[in-house]
Amino acid sequence: MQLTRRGFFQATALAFAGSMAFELSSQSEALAVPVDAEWKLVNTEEYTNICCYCSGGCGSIVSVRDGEVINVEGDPDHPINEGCLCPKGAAMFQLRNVVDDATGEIIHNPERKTTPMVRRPGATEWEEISWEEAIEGIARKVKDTRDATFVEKEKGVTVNYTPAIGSLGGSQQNSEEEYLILKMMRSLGIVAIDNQARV
Amino acid sequence: MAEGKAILYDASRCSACKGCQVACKCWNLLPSPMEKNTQAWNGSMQCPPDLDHRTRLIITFDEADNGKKYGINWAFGRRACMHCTDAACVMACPSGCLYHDEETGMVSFDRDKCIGCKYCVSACPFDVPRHIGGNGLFDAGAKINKCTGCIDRIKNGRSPACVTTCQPGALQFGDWEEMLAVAKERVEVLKAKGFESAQVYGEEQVGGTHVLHVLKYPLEQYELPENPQVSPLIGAMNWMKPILGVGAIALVGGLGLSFLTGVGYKRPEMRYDEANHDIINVETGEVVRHIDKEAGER
Amino acid sequence: MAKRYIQRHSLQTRITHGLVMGSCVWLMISGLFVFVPYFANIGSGGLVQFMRISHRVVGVILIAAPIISAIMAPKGFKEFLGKYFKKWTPEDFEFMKKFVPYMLGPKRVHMPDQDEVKSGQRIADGMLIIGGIMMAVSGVVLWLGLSVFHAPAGVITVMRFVHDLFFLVLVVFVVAHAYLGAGVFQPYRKTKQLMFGNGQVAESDALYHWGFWAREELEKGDNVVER
Amino acid sequence: MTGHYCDFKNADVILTSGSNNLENHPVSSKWVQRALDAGATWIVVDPRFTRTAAHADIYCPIRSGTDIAFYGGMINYIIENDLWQHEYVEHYTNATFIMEDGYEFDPETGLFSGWDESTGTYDKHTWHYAIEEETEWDTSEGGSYAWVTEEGVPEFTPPKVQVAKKDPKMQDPMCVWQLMKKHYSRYTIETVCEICGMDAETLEQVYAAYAATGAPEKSGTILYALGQTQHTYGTNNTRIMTLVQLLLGNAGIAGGGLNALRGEPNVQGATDMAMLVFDFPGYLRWPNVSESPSLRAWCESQTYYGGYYTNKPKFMVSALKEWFGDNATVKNDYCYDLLPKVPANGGDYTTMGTFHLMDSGTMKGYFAWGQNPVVSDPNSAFNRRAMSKLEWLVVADWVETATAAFWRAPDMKPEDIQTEVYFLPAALIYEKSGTIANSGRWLQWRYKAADPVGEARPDYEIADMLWSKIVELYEAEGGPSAESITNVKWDYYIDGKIDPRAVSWAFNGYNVAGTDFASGKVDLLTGFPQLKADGTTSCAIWIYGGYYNNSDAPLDPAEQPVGRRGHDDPGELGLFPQWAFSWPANRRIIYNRASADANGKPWNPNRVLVEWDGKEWATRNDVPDFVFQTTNADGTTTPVPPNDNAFFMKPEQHANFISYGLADAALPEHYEPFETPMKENLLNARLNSPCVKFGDHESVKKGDVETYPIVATTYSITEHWQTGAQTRMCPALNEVAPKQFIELSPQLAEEKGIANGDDVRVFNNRGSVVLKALVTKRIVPLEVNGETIHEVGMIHHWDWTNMYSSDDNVVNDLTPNVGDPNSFIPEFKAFLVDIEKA
Repeated sequence: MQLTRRGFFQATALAFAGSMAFELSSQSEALAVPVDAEWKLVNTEEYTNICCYCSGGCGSIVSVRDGEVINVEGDPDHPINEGCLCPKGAAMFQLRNVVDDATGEIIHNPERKTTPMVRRPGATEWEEISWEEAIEGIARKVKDTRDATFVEKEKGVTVNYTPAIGSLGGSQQNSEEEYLILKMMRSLGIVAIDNQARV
Repeated sequence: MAEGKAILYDASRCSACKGCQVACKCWNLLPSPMEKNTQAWNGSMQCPPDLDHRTRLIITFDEADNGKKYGINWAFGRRACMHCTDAACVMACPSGCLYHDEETGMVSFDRDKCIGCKYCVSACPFDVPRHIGGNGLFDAGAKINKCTGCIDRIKNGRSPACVTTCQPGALQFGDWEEMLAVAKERVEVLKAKGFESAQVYGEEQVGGTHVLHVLKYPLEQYELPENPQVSPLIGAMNWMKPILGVGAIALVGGLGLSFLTGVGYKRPEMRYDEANHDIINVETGEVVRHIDKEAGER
Repeated sequence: MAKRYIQRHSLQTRITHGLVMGSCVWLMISGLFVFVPYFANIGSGGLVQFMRISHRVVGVILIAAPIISAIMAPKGFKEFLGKYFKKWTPEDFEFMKKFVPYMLGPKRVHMPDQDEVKSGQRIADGMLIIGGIMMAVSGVVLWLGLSVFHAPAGVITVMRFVHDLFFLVLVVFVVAHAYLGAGVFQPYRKTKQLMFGNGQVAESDALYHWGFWAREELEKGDNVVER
Repeated sequence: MTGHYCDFKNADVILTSGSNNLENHPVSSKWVQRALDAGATWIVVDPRFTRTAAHADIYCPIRSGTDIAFYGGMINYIIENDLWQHEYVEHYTNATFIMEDGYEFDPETGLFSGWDESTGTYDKHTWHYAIEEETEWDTSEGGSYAWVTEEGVPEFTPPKVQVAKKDPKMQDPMCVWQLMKKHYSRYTIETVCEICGMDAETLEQVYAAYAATGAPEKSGTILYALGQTQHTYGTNNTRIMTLVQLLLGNAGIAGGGLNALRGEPNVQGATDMAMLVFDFPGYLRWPNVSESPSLRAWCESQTYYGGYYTNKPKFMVSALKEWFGDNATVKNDYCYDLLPKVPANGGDYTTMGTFHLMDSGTMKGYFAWGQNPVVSDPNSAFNRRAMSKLEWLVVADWVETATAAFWRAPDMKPEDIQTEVYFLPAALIYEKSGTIANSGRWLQWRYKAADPVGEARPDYEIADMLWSKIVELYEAEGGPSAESITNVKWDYYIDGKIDPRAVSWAFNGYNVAGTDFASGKVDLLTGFPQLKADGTTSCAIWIYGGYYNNSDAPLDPAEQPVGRRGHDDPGELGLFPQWAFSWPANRRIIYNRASADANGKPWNPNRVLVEWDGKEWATRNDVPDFVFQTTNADGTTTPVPPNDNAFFMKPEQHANFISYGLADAALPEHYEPFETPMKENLLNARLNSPCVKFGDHESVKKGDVETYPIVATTYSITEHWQTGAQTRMCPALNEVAPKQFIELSPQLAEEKGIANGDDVRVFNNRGSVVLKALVTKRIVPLEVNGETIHEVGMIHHWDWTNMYSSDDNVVNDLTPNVGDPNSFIPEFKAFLVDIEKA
């Protein structure tokens, strides 16, 4: 039995091919490689990803069956981490799914919040709301705050900024998201834009 | 000499990040405490402090003086199933739940077969096996939990989860002989660097273990027994079963013979005449025997 | 003419014996599910789990029954001990000498008279008692040492050995006891009445088995029943 | 990073200082171990004996915050012992350049020339070179800068090309070399030990081992992280390491460089993308009031006279085209005026400053996108109180962070807090697709694996929903400078849905004429050399040019450079040029011209990045980071023979020892941390850096050594991450590290009557927290200037939220909210506390 990295990659090459093309093709069960009926990852599709902790850029493979994440582990073909992950990276599976200590069942991580919420002024609890309510509420507040504080000119120079709104964060997002957030914030005239690079 | 596969743990490369502990949990879907703040602080980086029913693998920490002005000898160790060739747990296991995987030499288990007797716990010279469930007096439903060597992964072309995840290459997986050679070579390098206590652990112990260690510092700094032994009683108990089988057959045979010799046995009905101290055949009325009380007969 | 019987065992004795016997048999059977790999693998685990738990519950009965019985009748218990632990007579030795030939030739070999408890009985039952005590002690240590407490591995191993060894011993003596006590052995027919009937032994059988005792009892007459 | 993770294996000596790389960048362990296996020496300099230090060949303790003294001593040692790499320094650095008259550093005042006490800033006139002559750009037809006059290019006056005076022999007392030599001559071994606290023997051992990489064929790499940057002089900490690397010829070579191990998965991307007050995507400058009120002013102030940044107008105009689309024309200055201008007090809008603005009522609304400043920023108790004055707060995250839940902190009364807080549930990393940049500048693609749980959504969808709503409001209602909003190009839709791939097209750049996002037709540029300043090209971030350039399969990241998975490794240096894409232009090791001598011959034949064979740069294992050929009008190329312009992102194209780039020093100079156990600075007359940012704010409540005699530092452990919001949500990680602790030496523990495992109260003027004691011999008291200084270290991964593991004590309640004047990064790594048994 030869357990090289290559061997593993060949075994799953088809699955990778599937994951590469996922945006083009519908997710196809046929692309998954059945190995052994008892095998935990039997009939899973595999998608490559990059770790969400330090900036090492370690590759990971997310195995999915029937739309649910079955396993996350290092990508053995990734030249930086060669399949290895630190404790945080190795726990990425648990961001979504955990084994319930009480029942042994695999459940969605109950600590995660998956519904928009609002905490009203003076309230002691959160209130679950719809996305529409959340977006409408925020957009209204943004506009009101911006319009009330907007500075168009300062000493004859067109400055077009508001000092009253700040936006923090971005190192957790993908670059495309960073750009969209940046573009939105800057276009609103926001100066106070910062991210984790500042700490 | 052991054969098959081995996990090599090179303590001199281990960064004690515990990635292996976590990868083991995630691959094997082992739970962790979820009730708020239930874990106590034990004043050490070694968490949990020992193997427990949820935990098959821990990294151990030990601090010792290095005799220099700065720094210490900080030993990182690995504590998990050693996958012994002479595996006491397998010998002790009555249900065949624990077994040697022939191809790899890993000591794995079939959880469905575990009857929760915990004989493996007392047999293991490394104090490794733990059980999920079955706490309390009646101990119902306890199921073995220990490192399986991830033979599911091995059979499907991957290394064990702990090995796969190890960033510094402290954990390696391969043929036993090859891993031993790597370990020995590493010990030479360490000795050349001045780590005089560097040694291979697992080559000779209990028939050769399928987890080999390269130790950087003296053995006392690791939670490994100096001379792990399989208790002779474990072997003796295994001899007892055939003895019982043979004994039982012999006994039944003997008794059967005895029975046959007794078939057709009859004895006349007797009665006792306490006045004359005579035992009398009821049918014939004949005195069969006289108890001579005066002569001291009872 | 009415037949005479001697009341040999009280109701309490018979109940105690019944409990001990039943639990012993159950313990042996349920124990096999840990002891014998074949049994340990029967079913999907539920059966074995049931057996293991019942082993503990029944183990409690085995231990508790004689203790409660002794507490209820301390005098009887003392007498009971006296009967077992007494000086051996020449007849006792002779009995033992002739035991194997007798078992293989009861029609030809004749046994000497015996007291209330035959010397062979003393050995066999004594082994059952000692074995029972050893099983009880090792069993309790194993049980608690693996569930509630975390006993040292060495202690557990020794106790396992003891438990296994005396299981072996008990199998031999229980089977032998049953062979004789239940009257499978032809000369012993009807003795099962003593523990599973009214506890009375017919005069003729008593004279055969326990000559000394039978005659004493018949002479005393206290325990003699006629019907 | 100038290199990347795999490159560590090429080092002969690795120096880890200000980083605990095995714990906090665990993948580095793989590559450091490879170097060690190949015979490298590893030096770890750290106040604590960490899991990293446990593997080092040489461990050297240091008092927190004294790195400039440590490295200054190393520079002095290298120069005194003639261990520097002569050819490298003479050819590729500004050592030979002569400084403007009047440049000086005066140890008697602790100040450089140009200090203005009234403003608290330097006039940096004297920090420039003495100029020999000035010439003009050739903007005539056929000239190098003919593009300046082309149609569509905004009008601006090109900069004057400055030729500095030089002394090739480096003897002139005003040449950079002599000034630097003099500057660091004060940093003797004895003085350094007095300041830093280690013994001379260990220090010399470190210096000797590292200075050995001054041999031309030897490489040394420095791994650093927040231990260097989180100081009131953090930028100078990083600069002085650069100086060491330049002296030893370690920059631009395989196994060398200055490698910042960055702490967040895409902090490199966020920095690239300029999610920072002063920056514009691609390391350009965001328009500001003083320098660049107009596009013309921007071009004139930002465009370099030499080097690659002569092209800045191309980058800016292309970016404006991307920002505003068809609305941007040369006539309206490409809508430049619609962008906000950073006001003169721009520094006040950086993270720490925003809390001051909240406190004063200026800032009313706040977004936190996956960041948790209530726990991660210094003086967090003050921050919490400041936040309670906000009118509204929006938090997008995976869990209820302490920032989202600031109003229910243990010391808060929710009833009194009028802030409306929105929580938006975000998708996990594997529930969405997109690009991520690692510390080595590798751009890699993440593939979505599963739909988000519940109603969680990717941040790009959240941004799109919010932006669309805002645009709708402004189109309906109008408002001040509404065109700033309504003129924005926001067409990143594929099949009618917001899609990161369309944003990737914008990153890569495209020809405006052949592109229409709406119809899915894109004419992607091959790379940033194609960018133009005339409005015909569009590119959001020039440095990403070429990373997603396959117009044949614009929808498939796997068919793009970013999605490559090749393992070719030319030179076996771990460069992996066929794996993903490294900005800029897929260069894996930047400044790689410096890997070869003045004649283009590699310093080390086994570590060849580029090589001149006499006719051309024939060997190019890495993409050259210099002008190695020119393209002729007919499309053919002409090789450019070796020259000394190894650092072509600088106007003078030479690496800088003395530089005018920073606000607080022309050459890194040792100052004490804002809160220091020292009564005086042993190297100059000034205790603290003259430019400490926010030191005067009333919330800081500076503590002194009499009241708080113990030096404290904060850090992460490998089992948890940052504020713990992410890692405490993983039960397995709580299990391997369940509690917040303080590490202290047995000596201090005995003095304070504390036993291992006890609760310890740690306090100063800003706050008080109770932590678990970890008493360990790994921490040693240091002898500093004749006194014993105790140091303690605290991890900071807990707050009052989380259903598995929480703690009402927030360690950053203790840290001072003061920062570096360049980076505005707070001083988390050295401050004063006292402790007692709780």
